[in-house]
Amino acid sequence: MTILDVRGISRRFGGLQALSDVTFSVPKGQIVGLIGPNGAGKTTFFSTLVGLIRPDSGSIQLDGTSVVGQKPHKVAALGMTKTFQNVALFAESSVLDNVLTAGLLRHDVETARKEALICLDRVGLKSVAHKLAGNLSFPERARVELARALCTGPKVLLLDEVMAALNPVEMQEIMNLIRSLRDDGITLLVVEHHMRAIMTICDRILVLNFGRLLADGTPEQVANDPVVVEAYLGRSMEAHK
Amino acid sequence: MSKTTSHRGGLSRRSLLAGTASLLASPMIVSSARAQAKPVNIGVIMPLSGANAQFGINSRNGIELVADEINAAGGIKALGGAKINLIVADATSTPTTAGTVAQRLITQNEVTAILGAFASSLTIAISEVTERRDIPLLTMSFADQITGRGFKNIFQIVAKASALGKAQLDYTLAIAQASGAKIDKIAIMYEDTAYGTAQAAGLRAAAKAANIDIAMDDAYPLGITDTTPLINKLRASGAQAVFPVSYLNDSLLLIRTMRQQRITIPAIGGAAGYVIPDFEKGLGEFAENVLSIAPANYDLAPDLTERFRKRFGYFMVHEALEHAVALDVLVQAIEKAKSARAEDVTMALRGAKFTGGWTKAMTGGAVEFDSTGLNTLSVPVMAQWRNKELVTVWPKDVAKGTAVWKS
Amino acid sequence: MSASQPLLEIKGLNAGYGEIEVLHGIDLQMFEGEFVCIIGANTAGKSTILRAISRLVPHVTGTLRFAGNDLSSRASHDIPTLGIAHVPEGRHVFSDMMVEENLMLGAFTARHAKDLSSRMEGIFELFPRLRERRGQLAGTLSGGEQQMVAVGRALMLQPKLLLLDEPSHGLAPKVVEEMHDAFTKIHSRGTSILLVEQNVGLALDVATRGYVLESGRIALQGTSAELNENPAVRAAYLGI
Amino acid sequence: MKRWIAILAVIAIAAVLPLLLSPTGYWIRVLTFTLLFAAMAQVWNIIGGLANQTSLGHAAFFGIGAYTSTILVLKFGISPWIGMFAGGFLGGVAALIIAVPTMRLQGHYFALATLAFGEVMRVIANVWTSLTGGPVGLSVPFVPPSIAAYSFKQLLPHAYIALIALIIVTVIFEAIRRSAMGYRLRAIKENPAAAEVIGIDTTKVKLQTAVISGVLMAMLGTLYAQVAVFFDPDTVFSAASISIRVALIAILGGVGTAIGPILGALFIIPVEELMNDLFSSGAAGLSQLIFGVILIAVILWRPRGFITVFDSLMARFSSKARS
Amino acid sequence: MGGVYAVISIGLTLVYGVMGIVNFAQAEFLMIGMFVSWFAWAYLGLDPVLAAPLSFAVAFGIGWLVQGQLIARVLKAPSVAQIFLTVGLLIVIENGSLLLFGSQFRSVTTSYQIMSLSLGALFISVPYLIAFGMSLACGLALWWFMRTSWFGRAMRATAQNPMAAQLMGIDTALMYKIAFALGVGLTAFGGAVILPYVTVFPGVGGQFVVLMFTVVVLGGLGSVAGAVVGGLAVGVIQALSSLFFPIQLQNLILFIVFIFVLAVRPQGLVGASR
Repeated sequence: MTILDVRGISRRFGGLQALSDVTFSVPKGQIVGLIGPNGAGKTTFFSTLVGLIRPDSGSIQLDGTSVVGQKPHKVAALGMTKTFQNVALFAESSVLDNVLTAGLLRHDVETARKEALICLDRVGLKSVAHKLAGNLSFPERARVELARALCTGPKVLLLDEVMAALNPVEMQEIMNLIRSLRDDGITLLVVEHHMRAIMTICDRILVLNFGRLLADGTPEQVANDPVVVEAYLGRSMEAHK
Repeated sequence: MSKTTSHRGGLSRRSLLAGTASLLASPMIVSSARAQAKPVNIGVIMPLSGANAQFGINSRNGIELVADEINAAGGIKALGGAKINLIVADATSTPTTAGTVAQRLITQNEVTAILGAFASSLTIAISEVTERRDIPLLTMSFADQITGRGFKNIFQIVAKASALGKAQLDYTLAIAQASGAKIDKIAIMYEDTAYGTAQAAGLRAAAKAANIDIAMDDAYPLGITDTTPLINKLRASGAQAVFPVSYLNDSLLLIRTMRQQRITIPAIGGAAGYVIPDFEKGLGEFAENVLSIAPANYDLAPDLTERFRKRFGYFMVHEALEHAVALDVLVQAIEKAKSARAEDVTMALRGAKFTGGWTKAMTGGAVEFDSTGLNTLSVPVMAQWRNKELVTVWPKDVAKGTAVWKS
Repeated sequence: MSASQPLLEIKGLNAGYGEIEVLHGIDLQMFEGEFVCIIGANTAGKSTILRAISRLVPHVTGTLRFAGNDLSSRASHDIPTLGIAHVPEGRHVFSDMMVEENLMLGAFTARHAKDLSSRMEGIFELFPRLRERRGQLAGTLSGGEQQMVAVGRALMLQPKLLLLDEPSHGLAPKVVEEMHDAFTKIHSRGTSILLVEQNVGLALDVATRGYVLESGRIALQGTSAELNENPAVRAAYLGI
Repeated sequence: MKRWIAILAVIAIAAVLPLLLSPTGYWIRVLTFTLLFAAMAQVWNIIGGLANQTSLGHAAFFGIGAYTSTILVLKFGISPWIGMFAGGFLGGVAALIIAVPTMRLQGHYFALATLAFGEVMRVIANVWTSLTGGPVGLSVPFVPPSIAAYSFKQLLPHAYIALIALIIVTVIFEAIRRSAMGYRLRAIKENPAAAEVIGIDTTKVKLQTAVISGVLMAMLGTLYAQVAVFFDPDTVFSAASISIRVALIAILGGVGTAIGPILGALFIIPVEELMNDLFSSGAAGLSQLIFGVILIAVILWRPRGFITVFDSLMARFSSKARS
Repeated sequence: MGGVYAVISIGLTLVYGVMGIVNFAQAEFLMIGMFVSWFAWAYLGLDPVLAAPLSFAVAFGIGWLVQGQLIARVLKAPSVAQIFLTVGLLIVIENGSLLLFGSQFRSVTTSYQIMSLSLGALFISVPYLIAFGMSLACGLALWWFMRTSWFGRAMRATAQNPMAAQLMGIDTALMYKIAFALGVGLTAFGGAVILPYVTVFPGVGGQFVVLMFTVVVLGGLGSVAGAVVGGLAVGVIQALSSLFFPIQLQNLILFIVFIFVLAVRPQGLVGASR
């Protein structure tokens, strides 16, 4: 069953074609990796999906409902949200309040608080629930970001570099978490730089370059696609191979 | 430095000097003890900061002059030579503050009466407090509302704004007629403040009564920086005389812009900006022969008003003069009541006719309040700038010079 | 300066923003004429090292010396006078100013020098595209051109040490290659370069020596060839 | 628990205090205005503190409230109590009208746009003479004292009404702060994009706060009109003595906290009075000058408000207690 | 009038543009400029317009001190603290000058006060013309300074990107001082040139403050070109509104246009990058 269906999404910023004619669809319960060099348009693409950026053309269907032109809060209510690459926490609120606020989308304050604690427990941050979000380390903040997105009760969750700056142990934990979310029926799109991680957890990988979808396939297919290697890893990698 | 024994907070150099003086004069203490009756506190609430500060300070100067003179002449005789103790306070430009200050003066300083507060809005706010506390309030604010609300403790020393506006027109017609000119078309321009609108209403009503065509009737925002549109409209209106009602800055701007545009019809100002020394200072020769209505003018009693000029260095502007009269009348009332209790003073103020002293500087030569508290004897005067002085030119019975009418 | 004395010497550097410490006990040194890179994951603290050198980080402890000068006592606007030019991450060109003006500002501390026009000429030789665009507002340029402006602006100082922070970020591969060719040229003319780069392959390609930063600590160091062959580096950063 | 005892104690003291002052006197007037300004600053705090939108145009709603109830008394003899709600309604409408175009403005732009809106209202009140009496202003008629007519001979009832108003708006503020709306507002304040993405309708929440703040401010305008008895457009629509002053009170006290505006009002209003009392007769401008100097000093000392003094005292206290 | 509005407002926009601070006390420097010029006229017999550089210098000095001693301390504080610091400054300057100079309205008499040039039916006031010319000259001088001098460049760089400016070796703290001093100096200069037709008193700033903000925000906060456009726009709006509406409503119409422009173009007519 297709949960997310994207057709012909394009977006220009001034002279820059940030996204051009991106088309793909995701069945429910997949973990899809989105990779591409810096500036390839990954973050722009996520922002477009959740309604922060309005595409110039194209359609986005979430579980059968069109979300193009909807405000982000509407998209979130329909079940799709994202984390922020540059960690956009409410720095002067506690960790718990950060997550709780997201829970308010579907619950009252008290239930949201319980939900938030569950979400924090899942990302392993229950112990710092009462710290100010701004006082956490970068890796911790990324996990709060994840818990917050989770607490909106999404059908589709877009994770933008949640593993940046994690050590291998932490990374393994997050990977396990992502898998367990999938087992709960959440569909995940993951932008990540860490190749090994993405190759391990993803069922499928999309490669974006200059706003264009370059490849779409299993991790093995993508890793062996010469076009991808050239674009993403660059000439020098070729030389060292 | 004033010589008043006014309340200034803290120990002043003056009171130290006074203390030293009394020590030196110790043998005399016994004989003068009886004369040292409890001073009478009189509240003076004026806008001492903000846009109206200058007028507030002028008013205070006038009041201090009279207070010092009375104190020097032995104080209030009916109270055993009690000295007048002025409690001066800043109303700022906010009516609510003025009201609070009045409350303070009444409860903290137990004032017998309050003088103030130049601007009508401030005076009205104070009157709401004085009325509830039964304290007499003497004012030269001339908004019609002041005595129009049936208050029992308010005394308006000058004619009302509507009367001033009416006189502004009527006197002008008379002056023009006296020099053989006829006016049937006029222009009114006024700042959209309480003062401007009230006086313009008076002008309008008078013009209607006299069957004069109002070719232009425009309000403009206070603090206007470009009067060209107004003057363009004036030119187009074909009016034979213009009646601007404004404070100094706008007055200067209007007259200058008129002259720049070679408009030579007479301008008859509505007091405020037209009857202060700065008007002449700003315009120089171009102030000559400009007419203005005024509630009172210093040349009606030069012997008195020259004392002001001597002490403060400029002629006694009308608000200073009227406040001086107000204090004089108040003291006369205290003398008459032989009491400094507010109720007694109010009783004494109402209905009686006050003559002598500063009252002769007013047009009626005396002051008499009707049941609403309005001084029925006061009529406005028309003054004209002549060689850096304001000369009263109308009404004829008090005029000190003949009006020059050029058009 | 003797050859044995390092041009840049960092010892026990701790640095952070507010309550968060980003760098923990960094030791790093480089000699005149070297081309050194710092690699590592996003947010590992690479940029913070450069920002600490330029005195842009509020809380810094440890030793920071450049050509015999103690940097910790300097104000940030003093740093260029010592001959350090910093190309910040995200380029930070003066977008409402012309390309030429941007370049001139690079020489602000050397504004009394007589050879400014020949310096600019040199930059136009390195990046011919900038010559065409000299009168254009920097904000209207493409990303690659803006990066050229940022690098050119730094070169106007004729620095002894050039700090480059993520110069390939968000650029097309072709432009990245051009850029790296330019770095090689700049280095060959005698300027020492300290490069921070997320694109590990490219970084090791141009630099002679490198440091690997992980969570605010130096995890590894060595020549580019050594690092390139290191299985841990290959696994972690090259995805192989 | 302890907290509640402390709060009740403060309310009890506040409730007794007016009784100790002369019911017709000066200090009770100062107290009344202090309480009223604390309430106004608290209402401002809903939008300025919780939504982080520094409005400099709250005089607009305030004046609407003052004028509405007074005009209703004057023209139709309707009790100010009813007028208060009518004013509140109009205040809410005005808040909505100004919120729609200004909502997406940030920081300084928002502040200046609201400042202009306050001025627009002032000019309208000045010009629309037939309704508002124009620049001359309006006097609240002196009717026989009764609670129903909201008319009292003494200031004491006014002081209590102001106190009750302050308690009510503080409770409203605190309720909003702790409710789902409070969380949403904090989220919007700290990161509007992230707030949207986690499902917060930022537009709706901002509009709601603006309207609540506008309604309450207008209702306080009625209270003010009843105490001050006389006002003109320059007074109730004043940028300096209403809009900027209530913001200043909240900010000096500690913006976004429930006690901030109260601390601010307890400081500013009495200090202004004291300065006026001590210095205003001596030399024109001196009292205001000293007030300005104190203001600057306080801002340099505590840019985040008096509340931080409390916070640091508490911190020192608790750290001592621990050690 | 537009040109004069522009010059008194350029200072405000300069201060905002470089430092991001909205200076509510800006109009007080207009008053200071007017007073300096008035004293120069009264005691030195200098024409107020010729005294304008003196006004500039005095305000520059005061601005330098104010920035260095007061505003520099709140640059990192919340913006509301910055706003209210300048509000405090406004109160201090206004009442300080009330103490020092008294409350009288002062005006100057110039030989050209009633001169005008006539172009057919149109009269152009010479004092306005002089003020406009001086404003223009001053605006051009500023433009030239900002374009061609090292300091001007450094200041623009600081405004656009303080971090990068530091990396260029620009002492941004010094630039802030210069910008603030220059900004208030320009406003004071504007005050001097309007003295021939505006009377000065301690509260005169209040008459201009809202107008200045309207000009600056209409043009785009922080944009010098915006201040010029905004100034001219305000002049035009005032002139047009007086043709179609009662003169009394000119400010009302101005503010409504202002709110409307902000709603449509939040960055002002000339969108600044900030």
